[in-house]
Amino acid sequence: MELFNEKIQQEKDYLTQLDTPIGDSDHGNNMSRGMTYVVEAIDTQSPDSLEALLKIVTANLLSKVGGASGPLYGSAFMGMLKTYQEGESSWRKILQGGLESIQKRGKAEVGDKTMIDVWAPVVLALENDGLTDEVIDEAVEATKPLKAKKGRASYVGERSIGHIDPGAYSSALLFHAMLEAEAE
Amino acid sequence: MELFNEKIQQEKDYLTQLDTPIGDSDHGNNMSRGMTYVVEAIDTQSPDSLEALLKIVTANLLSKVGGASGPLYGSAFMGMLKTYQEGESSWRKILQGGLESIQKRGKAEVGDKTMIDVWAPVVLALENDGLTDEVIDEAVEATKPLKAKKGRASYVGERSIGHIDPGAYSSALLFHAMLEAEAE
Amino acid sequence: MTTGIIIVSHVYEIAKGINRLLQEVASDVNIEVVGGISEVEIGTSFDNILQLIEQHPSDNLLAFYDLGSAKMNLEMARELSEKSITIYDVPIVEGSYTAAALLQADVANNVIEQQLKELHIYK
Amino acid sequence: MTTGIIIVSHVYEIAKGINRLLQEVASDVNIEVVGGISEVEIGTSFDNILQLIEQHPSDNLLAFYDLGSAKMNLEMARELSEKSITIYDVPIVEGSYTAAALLQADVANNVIEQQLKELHIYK
Ligand SMILES: Nc1ncnc2c1ncn2[C@@H]1O[C@H](COP(=O)(O)OP(=O)(O)O)[C@@H](O)[C@H]1O
Ligand SMILES: Nc1ncnc2c1ncn2[C@@H]1O[C@H](COP(=O)(O)OP(=O)(O)O)[C@@H](O)[C@H]1O
Ligand SMILES: [Mg+2]
Ligand SMILES: [Mg+2]
Ligand SMILES: [Mg+2]
Ligand SMILES: [Mg+2]
Repeated sequence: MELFNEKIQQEKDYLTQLDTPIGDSDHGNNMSRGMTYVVEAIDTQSPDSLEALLKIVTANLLSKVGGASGPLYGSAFMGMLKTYQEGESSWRKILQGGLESIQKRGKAEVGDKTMIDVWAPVVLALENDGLTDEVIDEAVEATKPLKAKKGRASYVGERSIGHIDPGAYSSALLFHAMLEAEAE
Repeated sequence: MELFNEKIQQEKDYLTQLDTPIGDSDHGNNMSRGMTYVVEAIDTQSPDSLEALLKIVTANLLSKVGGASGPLYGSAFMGMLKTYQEGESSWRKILQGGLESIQKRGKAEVGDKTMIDVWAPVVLALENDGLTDEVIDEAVEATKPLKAKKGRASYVGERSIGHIDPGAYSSALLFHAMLEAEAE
Repeated sequence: MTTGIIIVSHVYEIAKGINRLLQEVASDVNIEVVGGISEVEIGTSFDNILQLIEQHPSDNLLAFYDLGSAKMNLEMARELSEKSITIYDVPIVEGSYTAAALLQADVANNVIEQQLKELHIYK
Repeated sequence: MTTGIIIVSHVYEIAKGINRLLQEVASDVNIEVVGGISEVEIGTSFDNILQLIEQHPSDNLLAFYDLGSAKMNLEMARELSEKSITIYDVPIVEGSYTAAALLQADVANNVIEQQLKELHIYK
C-alpha cells in the first residue's frame, strides 16, 4: 500500500488531467486524499495481518475518496477481504474477488471504459501466470478507443473516445505497485 | 385595485390556509406582497388612465408575487391591457382578454381546479349580464370537489379533492372588489 | 413504522436547498439531507450517508440522489443498515418534491410508488 | 453565436449548488443561475429571470427550471428577449448537468437535443 500511495501521490496531477476531458477533474485529488488517509491509518494502527490491513484500506477508501472511485475501490478491497476470509490465499483468487465486487457495485462490463478494463485482464493474466507491467499498461492503453458506458464519462458519449480512463490508470498504479512489492 | 388590495390583506391568512393542504402555504403571502407593491406604485405614480393603471398592476404582479399566481395574474392584467388597447371597453371583453391570457400562460382548462374555474364563469355571467356576488362564490365553491390537474396542487392528485383552490378564492376577491367598485 | 425521506447530493447547497423546498410543502414529513463530502468539497461519502440513515427518525426511507456515485454509496449504506430503504432513479429535485408532497397528504405508499415510477429516468 | 446555460430554481441554494456542480465538468461553458426571489424567499420572479437572460454572455440559451411556475416566468421572459432560448422539461439537476458536460465536450447541438429528450419528464 505504501508503494501504491507513492505512485498515486506522484501521478496525482496526471490522474486529474485524465479526468478532465471525460470527467470532473478530481480523480487525482480523490485518490490522493483517500490514500493519504489509508497510509496514515496504517501508520497509527500498524495492522498485524493481511485481514486487518484490508479492513483499514476498505474503510478509508470508502469514506475518504469522495468520487465514484470511493465505493468502487472500497468494494474492491472489501471483496478481496471476504475472499481472503473464505480461505483463499492466492492473489489470483483474491483479486478475482475484488473484481467481482467492483462489478456488483458498479454494474459495468468489460468494454465500458472503466477500471474493470484493467482489473479483468489482470485477473486473466494471473490465471495464466503471466502478469507483467506490459500487460497492465496495454490494458490501460486499450481503454483509449472505448466509448464510456458507465460513470461520468458516459455523459459525453462519443466524446469519451480517444481518452484513457482515469480509473483504469489508477488501477494500473495499484497493480504496478503490487508487482514491485512482490519483486522486493 | 384599492378594494382588491384591502380584501387580499384582510384575507391573507385565509388564502395561505387554503394553500396549505394542497400547496405550499404561501398564496396569502404572495398576493399580499404583490398587492402591497401595486398600491404603493399606484400611490406614487398616480396613473391618469386605465391603460397606465393596468401597466403598473401588471408589472408589479409579475415581479413581486413570487408564486405561480405572479405570472398568471400578471398575464391576466397584461391581457386586459392589450384588449383595452385594441379598442374594447366593455368589462366583458376586457376580462375575456384576461382569461385568455391566463390560459395561454398556464395551459389550464376549466375543471382543472385553478383560478380559471372562477374567471371562466365570471366572463360567462357577464355575457349574460348577470354577474353577482353569488355567481362568484358559487364558482369558488365548485372548485372544492375537483381534482387538481395544474399547479402544485396537482402533485397530490386525489388528495386535492375536497379543498377550495386558493387562486380561485383570490380571483373571487378581485371580482367582488370590482362589483363593489362599480356599485359605488 | 413511519416513512421518511433522505436526499443525497454531491453538493452541500443542493441538499440544503432541496430541504427548504420540501419543507414548504411537507413540514410534517421527516426529511434528512446530506450534500458534498464537506461544505465546500463536492462528492458523496458512504459514512455520511450511513450516519444520515441511522440518525433518521423513520424506519422506512425513500432515498433520492443526483449522480451515479451517490447511488453506489447509498447502496452500500443500505446493505449495512437494518432500515428499509428504497432508492429511486428519479430526478433528485422533482422526484423528492413529489414524494414529499404525497407523504404530507398521507397518500398510500403504492400510489407514491406509482407516481415516482412516472418520473423514472436513466441515470 | 455561443450557446450557454441558464438555471432557474425556486430556491437560492439549489441554484448556487447546481452552478458549482456544473462548473466542475464545464468550466468553459457560460452558466448563469438564479434561485428564489431573494436569498431566503422561495419562488421565482419574471424580472430576475429577464435580467439573467440579458446579462448572459451567450445569445443561444438552454434553460432549465425546477417547478412549473418557474417555467411560466421563463416563457414570459423569453417572449420579451431577443435571444434564442430553449426551455427543457427535464430534471433541473440531471438535465443541466448533462447539457453542461456535452457543451464542454463540444458536442453538436442536435446530439445535445437528443440526449436531453431522453431525460424528458412531465412537469
Ligand atoms: N459504474 C462503474 N463501474 C466501474 N468503474 C467505474 C464506474 N463508474 C466510474 N468508474 C470508474 O471511476 C473513475 C472515476 O473516478 P472519480 O473521478 O474518482 O469519480 P467521479 O466520477 O465521481 O468524479 C472512472 O475513470 C472509472 O474508471
Ligand atoms: N397552470 C395554471 N393555470 C391557472 N392557474 C394556476 C396554474 N397553476 C397554478 N394556478 C393557480 O395558482 C394558485 C397558486 O398560487 P400560489 O400559491 O401563489 O403559487 P405557487 O403554487 O407557486 O406557490 C393555484 O391555487 C391556482 O389557482
Ligand atoms: Mg472524477
Ligand atoms: Mg467527482
Ligand atoms: Mg402556493
Ligand atoms: Mg409558492
